[in-house]
Amino acid sequence: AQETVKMGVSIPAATHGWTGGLNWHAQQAEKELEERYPTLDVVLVSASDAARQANDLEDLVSIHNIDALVILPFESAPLTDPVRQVKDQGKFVTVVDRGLTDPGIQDLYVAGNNPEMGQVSARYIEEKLGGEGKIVVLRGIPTVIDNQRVDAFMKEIEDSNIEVLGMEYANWNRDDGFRVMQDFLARFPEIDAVWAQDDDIALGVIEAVQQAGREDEMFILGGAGMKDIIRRVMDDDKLVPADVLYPPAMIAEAMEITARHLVEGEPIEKEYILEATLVTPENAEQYYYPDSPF
Amino acid sequence: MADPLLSAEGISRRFGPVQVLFGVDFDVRAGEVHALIGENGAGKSTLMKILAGYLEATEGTLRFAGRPYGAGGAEDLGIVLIHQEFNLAEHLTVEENVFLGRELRRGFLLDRRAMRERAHQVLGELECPVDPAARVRDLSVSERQMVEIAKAASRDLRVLIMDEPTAVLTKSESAVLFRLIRRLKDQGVAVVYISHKLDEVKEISDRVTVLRDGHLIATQSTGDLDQDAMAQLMVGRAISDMYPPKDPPPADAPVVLSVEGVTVPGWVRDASFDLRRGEILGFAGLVGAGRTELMEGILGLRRRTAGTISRDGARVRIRNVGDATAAGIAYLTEDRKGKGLLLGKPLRENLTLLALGRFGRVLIDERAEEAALERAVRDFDIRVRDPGVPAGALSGGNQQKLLLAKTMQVEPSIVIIDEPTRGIDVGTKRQIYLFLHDLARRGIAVVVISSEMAEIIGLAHRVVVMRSGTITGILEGAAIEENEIVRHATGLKGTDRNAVVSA
Amino acid sequence: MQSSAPDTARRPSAGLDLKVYGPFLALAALILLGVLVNPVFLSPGNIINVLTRTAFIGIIAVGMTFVITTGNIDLSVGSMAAFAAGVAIVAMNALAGPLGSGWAVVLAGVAVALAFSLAAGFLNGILVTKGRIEAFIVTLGTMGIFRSLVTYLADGGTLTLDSTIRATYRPVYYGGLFGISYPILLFFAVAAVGALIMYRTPFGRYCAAIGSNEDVARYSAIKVDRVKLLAFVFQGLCVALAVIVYVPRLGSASATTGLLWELEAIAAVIIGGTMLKGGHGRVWGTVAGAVILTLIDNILNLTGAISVYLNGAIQGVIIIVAVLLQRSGASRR
Amino acid sequence: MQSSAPDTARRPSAGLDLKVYGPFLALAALILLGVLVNPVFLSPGNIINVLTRTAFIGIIAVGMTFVITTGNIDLSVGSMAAFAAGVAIVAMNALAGPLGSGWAVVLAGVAVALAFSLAAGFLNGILVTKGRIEAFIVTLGTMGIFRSLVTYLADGGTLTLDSTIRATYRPVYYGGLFGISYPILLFFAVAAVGALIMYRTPFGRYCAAIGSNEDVARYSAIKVDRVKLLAFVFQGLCVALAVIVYVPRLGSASATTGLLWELEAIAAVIIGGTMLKGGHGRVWGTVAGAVILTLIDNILNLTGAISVYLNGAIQGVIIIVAVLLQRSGASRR
Ligand SMILES: Nc1ncnc2c1ncn2[C@@H]1O[C@H](COP(=O)(O)OP(=O)(O)OP(=O)(O)O)[C@@H](O)[C@H]1O
Ligand SMILES: Nc1ncnc2c1ncn2[C@@H]1O[C@H](COP(=O)(O)OP(=O)(O)OP(=O)(O)O)[C@@H](O)[C@H]1O
Ligand SMILES: [Mg+2]
Ligand SMILES: [Mg+2]
Repeated sequence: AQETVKMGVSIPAATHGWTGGLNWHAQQAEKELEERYPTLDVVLVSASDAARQANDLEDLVSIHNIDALVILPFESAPLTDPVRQVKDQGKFVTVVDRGLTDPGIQDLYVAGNNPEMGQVSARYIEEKLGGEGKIVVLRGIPTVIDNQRVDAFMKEIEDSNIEVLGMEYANWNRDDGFRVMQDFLARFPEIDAVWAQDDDIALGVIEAVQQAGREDEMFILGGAGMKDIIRRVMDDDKLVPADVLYPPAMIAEAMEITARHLVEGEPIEKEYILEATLVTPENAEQYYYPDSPF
Repeated sequence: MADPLLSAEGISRRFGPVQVLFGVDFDVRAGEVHALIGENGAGKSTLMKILAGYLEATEGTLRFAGRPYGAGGAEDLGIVLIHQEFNLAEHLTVEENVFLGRELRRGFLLDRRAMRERAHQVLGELECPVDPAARVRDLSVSERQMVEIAKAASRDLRVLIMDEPTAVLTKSESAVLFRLIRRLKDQGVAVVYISHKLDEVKEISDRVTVLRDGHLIATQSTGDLDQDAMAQLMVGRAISDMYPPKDPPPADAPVVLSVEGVTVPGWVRDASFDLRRGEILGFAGLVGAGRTELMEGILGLRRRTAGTISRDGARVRIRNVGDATAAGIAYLTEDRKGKGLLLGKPLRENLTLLALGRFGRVLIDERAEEAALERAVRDFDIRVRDPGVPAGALSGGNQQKLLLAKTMQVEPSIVIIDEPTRGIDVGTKRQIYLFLHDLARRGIAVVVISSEMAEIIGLAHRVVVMRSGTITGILEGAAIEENEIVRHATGLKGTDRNAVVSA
Repeated sequence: MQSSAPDTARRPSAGLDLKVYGPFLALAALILLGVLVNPVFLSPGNIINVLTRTAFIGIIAVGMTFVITTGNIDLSVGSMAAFAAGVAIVAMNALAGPLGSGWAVVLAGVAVALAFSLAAGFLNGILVTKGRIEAFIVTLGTMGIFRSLVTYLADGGTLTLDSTIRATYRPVYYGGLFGISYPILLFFAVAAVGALIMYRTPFGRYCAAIGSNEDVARYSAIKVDRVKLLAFVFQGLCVALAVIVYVPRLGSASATTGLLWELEAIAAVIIGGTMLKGGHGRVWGTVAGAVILTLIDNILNLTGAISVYLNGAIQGVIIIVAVLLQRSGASRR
Repeated sequence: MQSSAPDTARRPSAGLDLKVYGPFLALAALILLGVLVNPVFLSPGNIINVLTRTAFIGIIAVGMTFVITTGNIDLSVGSMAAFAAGVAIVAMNALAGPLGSGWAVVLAGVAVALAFSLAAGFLNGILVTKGRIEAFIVTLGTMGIFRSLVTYLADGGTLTLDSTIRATYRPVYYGGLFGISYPILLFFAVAAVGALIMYRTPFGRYCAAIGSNEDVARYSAIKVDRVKLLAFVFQGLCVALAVIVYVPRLGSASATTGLLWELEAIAAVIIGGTMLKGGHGRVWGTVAGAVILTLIDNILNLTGAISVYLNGAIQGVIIIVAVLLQRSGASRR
């Protein structure tokens, strides 16, 4: 019989909607891959902060003695070194979404593109507003990801007449989205658009706007591709005319590719960049997964 | 003879390895006051806690009106114990404490007015001026004791057990208490009364039971005993002359401590006195006179707004107990449980806490501590079978001894002792008097605050009398006698400060 | 300790009075600040929003006041809320078939939320009293348990209430009487009842007595364990009530629902003048404390002035200053 | 109060003994569990890993033991750590120019971390003692302050240590003596010193005295405020030491660094048998508590079996059971 191959998967714990989706897709992929490849053993661990994720990497190597690692780093910088250590022990390393500070480490990079996500969002808002208007921005949790998105966004609208009235952290969380938006609404008599950057936040924002009865005044752009939002886009809801994809499913894709490479020895290219697709009523159907929790 | 309302047969109790009660029989009849006396650690409180259901007896049976009852039932039978150690919730108000566990209510809600009125009335009967809405933690020990009594008195009583109620009371308050006891007696309540003050026992009780080292020594009717007989039964030997002969220091003895115009806001106004080397200076006064507060002011434990303090003629700044200790002044608080001892900590840690610096600057020399503890147990005759127990496990009197030992650890040249013999048995009392006497002879200056007139008269070379915050007189020589002191304490005499009265 | 701080000894009431009024002074000061920052602050809309938001934490904090008064603490309230909300949503979605999407199903959901929260509170209480474990540990444990149960329930994602049921339920958060939203009304109802229980019933006194000195309480024939247990159950009830007005707001629960609510609730209680060590409960103070916390947040959002990064710092400073203000007041007396 | 509880008074030694040994029993039980789950558990590699990562929380928890023993609490340690780490990194990167990337610059960084943590601890201490504010509130406030200062410092992102300096600094985490990593050595050094201070020096006694009855402490010539202040400063020192071994590991600090460490540290202390009310400090117990907490994580990783969502639940259960085990032991006596 063929000796089994062990693939360790390390991801952030489900601390907000997107990571929740991430966990779900990872577990789906685990089940499915282990069925497809009897010789493959997937070990999935999730960590609630960078330090813990580093711990998990140590454990995956020292205890489970994995052959390959698929990691979605909590944060880029702090995990670069721990991942390098895994690499140095001759493991195959797949990095997902957040690039390490030293790209030399990874054998495979499956990336969502945060700057692009900000860019696409900015472009959409810019043209929908015809190049000028007042908007508010709700940011995520203070992290590199959030910065990349916001910086790209700001850079994109730099030379337009779009004015950013206010910016607050909403921690990729519905309640905070609701809270912050309520206050924005109280503070600004006139808002043309809201960039919520994330669909969880967006859902909170929607409620706040509806409560204030100002649906017709503005539109909201979220991000990620949560089913409820895609649904609204499909039913072309004026308040949520579009969404920008940043699918948590990318983890499944990464696991899949890695597994195929490990078991079937299928050749791979070094990078798979999933570009941040703009979802509009036209193409919404194809991105709608009703049975995903996310 | 009426048969007993409450009776205990063959009560034994052990705490882990140590047995503290050995098959003790005890009973009390309705309408009788039965006094229980014995040395510190004899087992009085333990026995009473068993009667009142706070402790289980290891062996023996309890009967109420002939029917056996268990620890649980005591409360409902109307058996109430006034603890030797305070048993009040400090954060709660007087009224809340008095009714704790048996609040008066209207429907679901508390009937607060009724309770306030009732509390007011009970406290009134006890002639205790405290406001039912005051927080217990703001009261003095004496007031707390009165609140305890009020708490007990406000219940429908069948048996009232009082464990050294007068230890923290002054004469006048005790008189009030006695009136209460007599009234209860007439109502057919059975009263058990523990005290080390044998004159009180003689005055109030009908029968006396004596415990020694957990054994029943005798139960006799009070009429057949005089105080010396009682003392002899307690201690097992005769006790002669309580107080050693005074030998005051020479008139030209140097003044070691001189207090000028000290004012403690809310408590003491413009108090001044001198303390000479080798002198025992007594402080007399009624509760609230502010003696404690004056001393605490001097020690920097309370805010002073005016006044200077000099050691050996030189002014010293005393902002806290640390400074005082550095100046060779030590203070023994009247509030043993609240400010004196860490009841949860072992004897050793309590003993050395004040003088810890002397047991190694960097690391504590635990061997030295052990040695100190052995010495203290010997010198102060602390009765404890297992030195490992926490201070809270000591009998009341033995806690007092431990506190005294703790205070002396800093080898002060000035000792201020607030209520030195509070809760101490006659035998040990005498030891302590000798000890103080001896300190003075060794040239140490001693201040004794006491609410026991006899103690002041028997010990002090000079007596400072205070009344509601001011010093009303300083008595010397023959002037040190009861009437004179009372007159000053009650304001009948001497208000011009530092009028030195002698005869 | 602070108890017989010598200088307070003579005037028993003073210190306490300030513990009572302090939080309200702080609140007033904060309102003043808000007005200065941005006049919109006083607009009825904003006031209603803020108070409505306060409701969750506020209601939970009222329960917390009792737990803390007995000398315990409950770290699990946040995840308990998430858990109850999650279970209620699942139940309602499941029952939508048989019961339709009318009030029947909503009431069923409410019942489920109540049942679970009360059970959770009971669990905490039993472990603390019978298990004789520090409340801190017990509730730290149950915090983790409830939290991950809801994560499990939601498959890591979000549990969303069926939109038709939501439509029925929605008014419970967004509707109101005479322009005052139901959550606010519930909040003050709970506070009023809480105050009544704390100050006017034996139970309230027993909580304080136990927190102040457990032995004394026991000697006074108070069923200490039962009272503590009841306090935790009451906390559970309050959580349930908070959940009942929380669910209709966004109609969803997830792993992040109620994150750190425990900290806010405890902070509200302490800012309100209740002592963390127990022995003293101030229900109205807690209400003030809760409002203070939301106000800080609201005021920060109303001013664009400061870097978003510094919000936390300013919050911290305001909290400390607010309390410092009370204390210094106390010593001035 | 608890001190005078007659029943505890009666068998003082027994209760204490178990408070002392309980945590170690729990630890032993947990190790057994680990071995059963997966023999690899006992491999030197794994042991070293676990202990090394315990170091951060463990060192901080030793400081926390003192703060809690005095009857206070410090919620700010987590963000204090993040802050100190951030400042140290910024300083090192800045000094790389003048000092090069050798040990000189690392030492400078260490010095900065120390300075800031000590200052932070001092701030907490002063606010608690001079400001007479509940430690809970003070440190809740400073927690927010430090946290958002580091966010500000990092512009919401991550502060990363210059890689060449990192290269120099790295061995401090990954290197060691005789196969025992430096963090472990430091951890046990700190614990040993902490134990010495707690059990053998006047300061330790004073902390316990203050925690059990502040009045008695004051009447016993103890400078209460100074001792409390020192406890907070010592906590700061411990945080600094933790940071010094943390930075070389991840070489960065961000808004999320040290999140919830305070909770873990406190849990470690309480699991270790120290009373939250103060008066009793058990340094070695704290060490055991810290190890227990990391072991739980590690054991969960040993088995790929359970759904990742349930980790929290299992952690919770284990914590409670571990402590329950101690207590029930106590009652058996
Ligand atoms: N909880 C306890 N654990 C261990 N020993 C105890 C405990 N309580 C009391 N003892 C011991 O029992 C003995 C009797 O104590 P008790 O308090 O009954 O004496 P007492 O007669 O009341 O003395 P006093 O007159 O000083 O109050 C003492 O030796 C005391 O040390
Ligand atoms: N007339 C009064 N006005 C105010 N307080 C009073 C009065 N009478 C009694 N007190 C109470 O008595 C307490 C002072 O009693 P305390 O016993 O400390 O006085 P003292 O002079 O030290 O006498 P002793 O040393 O006998 O206790 C104060 O705390 C106060 O609460
Ligand atoms: Mg006694
Ligand atoms: Mg006095």
